[in-house]
Amino acid sequence: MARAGTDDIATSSCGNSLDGKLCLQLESNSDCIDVLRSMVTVMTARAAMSDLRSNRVAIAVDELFANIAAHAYGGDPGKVEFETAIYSENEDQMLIFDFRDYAPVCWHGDIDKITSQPLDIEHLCPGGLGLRLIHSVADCCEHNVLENGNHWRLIFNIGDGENDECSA
Amino acid sequence: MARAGTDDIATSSCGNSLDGKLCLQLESNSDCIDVLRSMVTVMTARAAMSDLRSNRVAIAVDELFANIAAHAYGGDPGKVEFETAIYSENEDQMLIFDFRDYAPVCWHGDIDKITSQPLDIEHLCPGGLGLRLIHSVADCCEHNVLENGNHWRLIFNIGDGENDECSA
Amino acid sequence: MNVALKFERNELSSNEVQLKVVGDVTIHTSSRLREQLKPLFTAKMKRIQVVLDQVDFMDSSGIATLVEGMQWSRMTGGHFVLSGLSDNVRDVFSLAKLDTVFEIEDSPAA
Amino acid sequence: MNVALKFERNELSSNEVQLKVVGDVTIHTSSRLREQLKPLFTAKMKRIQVVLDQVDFMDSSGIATLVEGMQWSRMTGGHFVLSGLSDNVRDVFSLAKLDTVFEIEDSPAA
Ligand SMILES: Nc1ncnc2c1ncn2[C@@H]1O[C@H](COP(=O)(O)OP(=O)(O)O)[C@@H](O)[C@H]1O
Ligand SMILES: Nc1ncnc2c1ncn2[C@@H]1O[C@H](COP(=O)(O)OP(=O)(O)O)[C@@H](O)[C@H]1O
Repeated sequence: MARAGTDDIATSSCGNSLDGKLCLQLESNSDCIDVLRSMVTVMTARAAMSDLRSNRVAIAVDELFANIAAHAYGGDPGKVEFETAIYSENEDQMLIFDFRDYAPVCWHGDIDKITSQPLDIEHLCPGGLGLRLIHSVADCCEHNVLENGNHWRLIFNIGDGENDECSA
Repeated sequence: MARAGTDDIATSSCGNSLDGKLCLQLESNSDCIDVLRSMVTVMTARAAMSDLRSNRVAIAVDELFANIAAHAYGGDPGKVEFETAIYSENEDQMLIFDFRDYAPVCWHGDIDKITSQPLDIEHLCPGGLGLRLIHSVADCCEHNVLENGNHWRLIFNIGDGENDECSA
Repeated sequence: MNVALKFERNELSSNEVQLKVVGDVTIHTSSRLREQLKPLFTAKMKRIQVVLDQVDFMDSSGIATLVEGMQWSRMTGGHFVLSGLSDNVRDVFSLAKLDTVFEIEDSPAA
Repeated sequence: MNVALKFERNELSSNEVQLKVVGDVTIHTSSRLREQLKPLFTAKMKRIQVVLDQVDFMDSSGIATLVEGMQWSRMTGGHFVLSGLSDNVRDVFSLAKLDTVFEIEDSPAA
């Protein structure tokens, strides 16, 4: 897959050529969540995704940003770089979203493990849905621990509505 | 006024500290116009502007981006950097939007001159409204010719709804 | 958040037509408004009403398209009316000093 | 493009209340939904209906707030009903496997 090395994300992203890429730098303030969503709307329209799929993509992006704000930065403002582009490999196209944070808290969890726990309907608690939603809608959710933060990547296959998940 | 030098915009913008700044890099494709608008919505809400004033700010930002796409880049895709922040100077606060393009066509016109021509109501033509709208809503619209493109800056005073225009 | 512009065309009588516009009219969508608007101007059409009560945002490319509509109406002799402008859209017309040039009705007479 | 969440509260009878929500429920706005929702759960209130037909987008923080509502309703013995879910919002409930946990009505009985 023609991917940028994960360490590049912060430094060289949007450096020279843009090629339809959108890059946003912001603070992890929740009032910016609609900006990310408007970027999702642009990209899912370019990918000719249905309204339902576009909403699912928006949910995953929203939840990932919310988790960075709440858990990586603990609710304090912190720098986030967000980048989205459509990549193609052979016949396949995919819509990719990259998040880069500089948070002191690095995630070392296992999404598959967390999301494979059955939901306790009897003792529902208001939290703990974000990762499940991301996992159920993204074709792939990758995380890389960087020296000074985290890199998260969401991948959505274009041209099919199915999930064939890869490991996080 | 505590402003960044205009040549900095492209290179050092969003470099280290963000301080509530939002920076977007994109191609001058018209499908991104709503992304700029959602950024305006965030900033005018932070500035506690009224709905009417927020719409006016959105119009100015929209028209400036549309002009860069149509005139600076002639409708072809080209790199645009867009940055917005709230600055304060003494007691005054202002909402600032910076646009940086790398277009071969540099604007050498005079906004004041163009917008001071009376509108020819009898022979209305469908174009030529954008600069008038920008001029009528922004407290200041500055343009700088750079070596390899253009820098435009829109300034909106916070805390009053009046225009006291400065020269472009 | 909706990029698409939607239209509803109602023939109110044999020579009166109404075009309802839903969404934002910007540089990205105004060409679609133009496509919908242009065929309404025919010799037989006496009244062409554009209903804008579901348009929250309009930039100069939208206004330019409506200026074209006014020009087409002068050519075909039809009566061109805009109705139901939101406060924000009305404000843009007045900033552009075109609020007195267009015939603007308060609410869409259905 | 509207960041603000709006509410309309209707007392349908002395022990039935309806809360209409207009806007997107996200991490940025869900605390306002919580503020509006919480006081509705009192011992006398037998039915609390949340009307979501004007909510186009809801993320897990919105769902979490409604899960809280369900918990409050269990405490006060009220009947907690969601109605008028858009396709997108209904989809998120079903992705979260909560579409069968909540009582969801098709259209808002006014
Ligand atoms: N970006 C992140 N950085 C650090 N920890 C995270 C991150 N995302 C999720 N987590 C951890 O995983 C848990 C589950 O996350 P999630 O499913 O989104 O539910 P919630 O955010 O409601 O707790 C969180 O409570 C948090 O401990
Ligand atoms: N960013 C720009 N770069 C180069 N030329 C510009 C730019 N913005 C405006 N112009 C020039 O000024 C003219 C008036 O612009 P405007 O008032 O926005 O109307 P319109 O875009 O409809 O022509 C344009 O036709 C163009 O020649």
